[in-house]
Amino acid sequence: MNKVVANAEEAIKDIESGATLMLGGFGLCGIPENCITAIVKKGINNLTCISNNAGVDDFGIGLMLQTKQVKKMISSYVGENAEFERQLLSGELEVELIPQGTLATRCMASGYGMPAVYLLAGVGTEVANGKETRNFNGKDYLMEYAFDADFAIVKAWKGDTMGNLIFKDTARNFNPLMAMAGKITIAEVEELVQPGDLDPNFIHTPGVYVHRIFQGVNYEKRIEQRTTRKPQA
Amino acid sequence: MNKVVANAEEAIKDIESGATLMLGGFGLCGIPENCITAIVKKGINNLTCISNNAGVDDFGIGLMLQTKQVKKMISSYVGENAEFERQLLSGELEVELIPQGTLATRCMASGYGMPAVYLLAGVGTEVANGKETRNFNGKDYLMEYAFDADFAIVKAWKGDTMGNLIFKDTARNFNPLMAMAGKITIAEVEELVQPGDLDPNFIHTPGVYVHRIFQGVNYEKRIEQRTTRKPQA
Amino acid sequence: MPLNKEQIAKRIAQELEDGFYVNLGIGIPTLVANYIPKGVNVVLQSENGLLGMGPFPFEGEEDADMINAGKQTITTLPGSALFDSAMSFGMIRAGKVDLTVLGAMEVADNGDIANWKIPGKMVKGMGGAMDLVAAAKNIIVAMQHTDKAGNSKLLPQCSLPITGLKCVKKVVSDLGVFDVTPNGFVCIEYAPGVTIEEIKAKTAGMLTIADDVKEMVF
Amino acid sequence: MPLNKEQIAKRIAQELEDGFYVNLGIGIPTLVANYIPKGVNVVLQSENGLLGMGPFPFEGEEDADMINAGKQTITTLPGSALFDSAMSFGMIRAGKVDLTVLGAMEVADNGDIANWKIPGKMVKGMGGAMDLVAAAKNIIVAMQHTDKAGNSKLLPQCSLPITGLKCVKKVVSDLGVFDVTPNGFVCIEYAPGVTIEEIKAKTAGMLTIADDVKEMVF
Repeated sequence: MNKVVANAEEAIKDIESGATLMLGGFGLCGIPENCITAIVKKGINNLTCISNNAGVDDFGIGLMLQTKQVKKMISSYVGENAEFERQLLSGELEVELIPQGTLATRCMASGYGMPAVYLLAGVGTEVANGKETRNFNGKDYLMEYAFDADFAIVKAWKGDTMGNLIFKDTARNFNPLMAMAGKITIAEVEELVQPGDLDPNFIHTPGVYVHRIFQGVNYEKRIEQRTTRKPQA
Repeated sequence: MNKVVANAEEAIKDIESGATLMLGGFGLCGIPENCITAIVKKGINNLTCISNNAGVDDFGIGLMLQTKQVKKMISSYVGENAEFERQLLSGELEVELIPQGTLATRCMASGYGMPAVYLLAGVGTEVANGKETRNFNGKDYLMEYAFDADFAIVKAWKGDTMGNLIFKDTARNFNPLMAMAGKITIAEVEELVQPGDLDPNFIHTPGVYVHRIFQGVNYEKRIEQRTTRKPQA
Repeated sequence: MPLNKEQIAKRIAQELEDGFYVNLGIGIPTLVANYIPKGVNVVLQSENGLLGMGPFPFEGEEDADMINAGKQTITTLPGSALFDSAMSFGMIRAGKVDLTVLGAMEVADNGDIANWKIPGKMVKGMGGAMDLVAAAKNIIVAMQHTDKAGNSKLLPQCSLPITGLKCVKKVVSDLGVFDVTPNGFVCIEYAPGVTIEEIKAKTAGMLTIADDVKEMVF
Repeated sequence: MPLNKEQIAKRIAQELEDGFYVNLGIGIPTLVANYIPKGVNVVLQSENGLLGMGPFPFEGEEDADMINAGKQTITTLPGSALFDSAMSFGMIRAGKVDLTVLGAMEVADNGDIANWKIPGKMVKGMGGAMDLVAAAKNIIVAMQHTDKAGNSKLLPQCSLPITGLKCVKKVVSDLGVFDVTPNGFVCIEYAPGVTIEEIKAKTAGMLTIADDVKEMVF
């Protein structure tokens, strides 16, 4: 039941070109920095990446865009990334945009074995094109399919060797949802602990959903919008 | 934002005969003991109760059955209750049986604003009667509707005055799911604390789902099957 | 004189009721938090996964793990709760969040909203906007009444790609406050110094002036 | 001689593989936990909301808040995780639990199972049985081969109300081990002292004897 691998390189060693990857995080918050670095180093390409955002030019998934490893991005918001824009406009990169809550819920549906759910977002918009619409109690909903990926790559705050994960603050975001939706789920953690070190009452992702785990190193945890206030006099 | 009421009597004071109630708990584990006592005392009847089980003869929902307050039970398992059996066989009590995971998921669907989900349980059985069956990826699923109630009554371990809840051990069970599914959600807690006393990272039920909260008293927490082992020599 | 952004935010803040759970979008809506009336306690939701959003951190106390949906560093407050993005949109869809305030490029007189895409320009994505407009039970739009060329943004129908249908309940623009009703926009307040004639001239959508229309009071 | 309950459990325990997540039903399946082979680490799931179910507590250490799906007091182990009932069945439906062991009143030779209701008797409900049989990816049934009157419980089709369709992968009865295949039951092992003739006589469903059928070894 020990799911520990040595590092990011080992965790991703069987990801091949053409794979579909889910990557946790919201903006640059809670992203699997070590695995992204390892994927860049490994040089695989033609990847389909499902992630709420696409990083910035020189951090996060932006690094995989610089090396042209990404064939298609499936995201809800892809701003703040010049190289992304260049590749999109030149036709090098495909993009599928999905409402943020729909993206989140489709991951959860996968982890809960629900093949489809009905959601409100996008009714009457171009997002609804080709989707089944159904009325419940006087409201129209879109049928949305569960979403999985060959590999889900998430970043947690702490995890134990059995794969149980906890997340910190808003770095939780999509991470526990994607952790449930990977055929293979890889978790990198800031602190790898022993079974029994995490309170079983407060596990966010039960280990059953996690296949590989390792302690990450050198987290940069870059801040995208540093907003502060002055101390009051 | 203070959601605190004095006690169970005050929490349930506007529940009237004929209401539909969800009651958290699995067996006798994690049941809202104080509210059940108050409902018995209040003497309302013709209640529809949604709860995984129906208690035992002299505890839990069994107490509401003794006083003939329940018109209909919606549950997954109703064994171990002689009065229940008598009322059922005499036609005094209606029963609707729902698979346990379906019951749980229909509550969650309500709390997540999903009007319907597709679930596997019951395909090909009498549970499927009258339900829409749909095939996804070669498997048949039943369409199941979200489930709500006039009042959801749950029992938590700790809660703060803003309604944030945490549960202990397997007393969690249906409680956080039903807490999301009440038009009015009432939480009784073993320990009522101040905002800031609970770690925001480890809230099971965010306060937005809870309308009334109070500190319960005199918890009996009866054990249904006391199984133990001898200390090793 | 038309309202500035702070005044729009201040006017919207008057819509907050004690005990409300509120989601504030990026831009002017964010400013609403600065004008919450005294005695009114609201809980701010950030759709990336937080209830109980606090102010920006003091300098030096920023935490990369604690951001809002605009990716700004923020703080929590006593009683905050954190959760994943599915639960976050779940509670919005389930009608647990009382009010959503967001910006718009266009609003139609039937409540349709367009705020995510301009054909011919780089499309950055809808983020949570489509979820919010489709699911929130009460939506107030904060916006400029006209574009830079002076064209009305309160329209008979949206010309830009739709974000959501028939969802906006109220618009607070730099010129006034408008309820969205079955009879189109109803002007219930005008900004100090703005005339009804100006509002009529700058509103392309169906517009009625309320019998009891009054000057906005801050 | 036919197996007793403990032996049935012991034989099923041989099906456990290192690293398996396993859900054990009430009755004989619960006993499987007592015979997990040395060197095989499994995590037991209890569908009321626990991964990593430990043994019964020591006397005096029972906690009403810590029970299994059979409502027995239990304990956790290092590495346990607790969750609500929706996630519990969610992980089963999503195929994350490797093996489910449960009892049955009848199994048909196409894998149909009946184990929740006897017409004319008080119906207690399906509990989690319908979810488990419909959703688990690998189901082994632990059962007596015949009822008290000697009638086969391995049938061409179930006579009792169905719990789930075509879901049972293997049956371990007091007489032997049977794979459920497109060609019906295939006997791959017989209990020590039980003859193939007896198995044939007591199996009403379609039955094949495997070429390499062998006596069960514990």
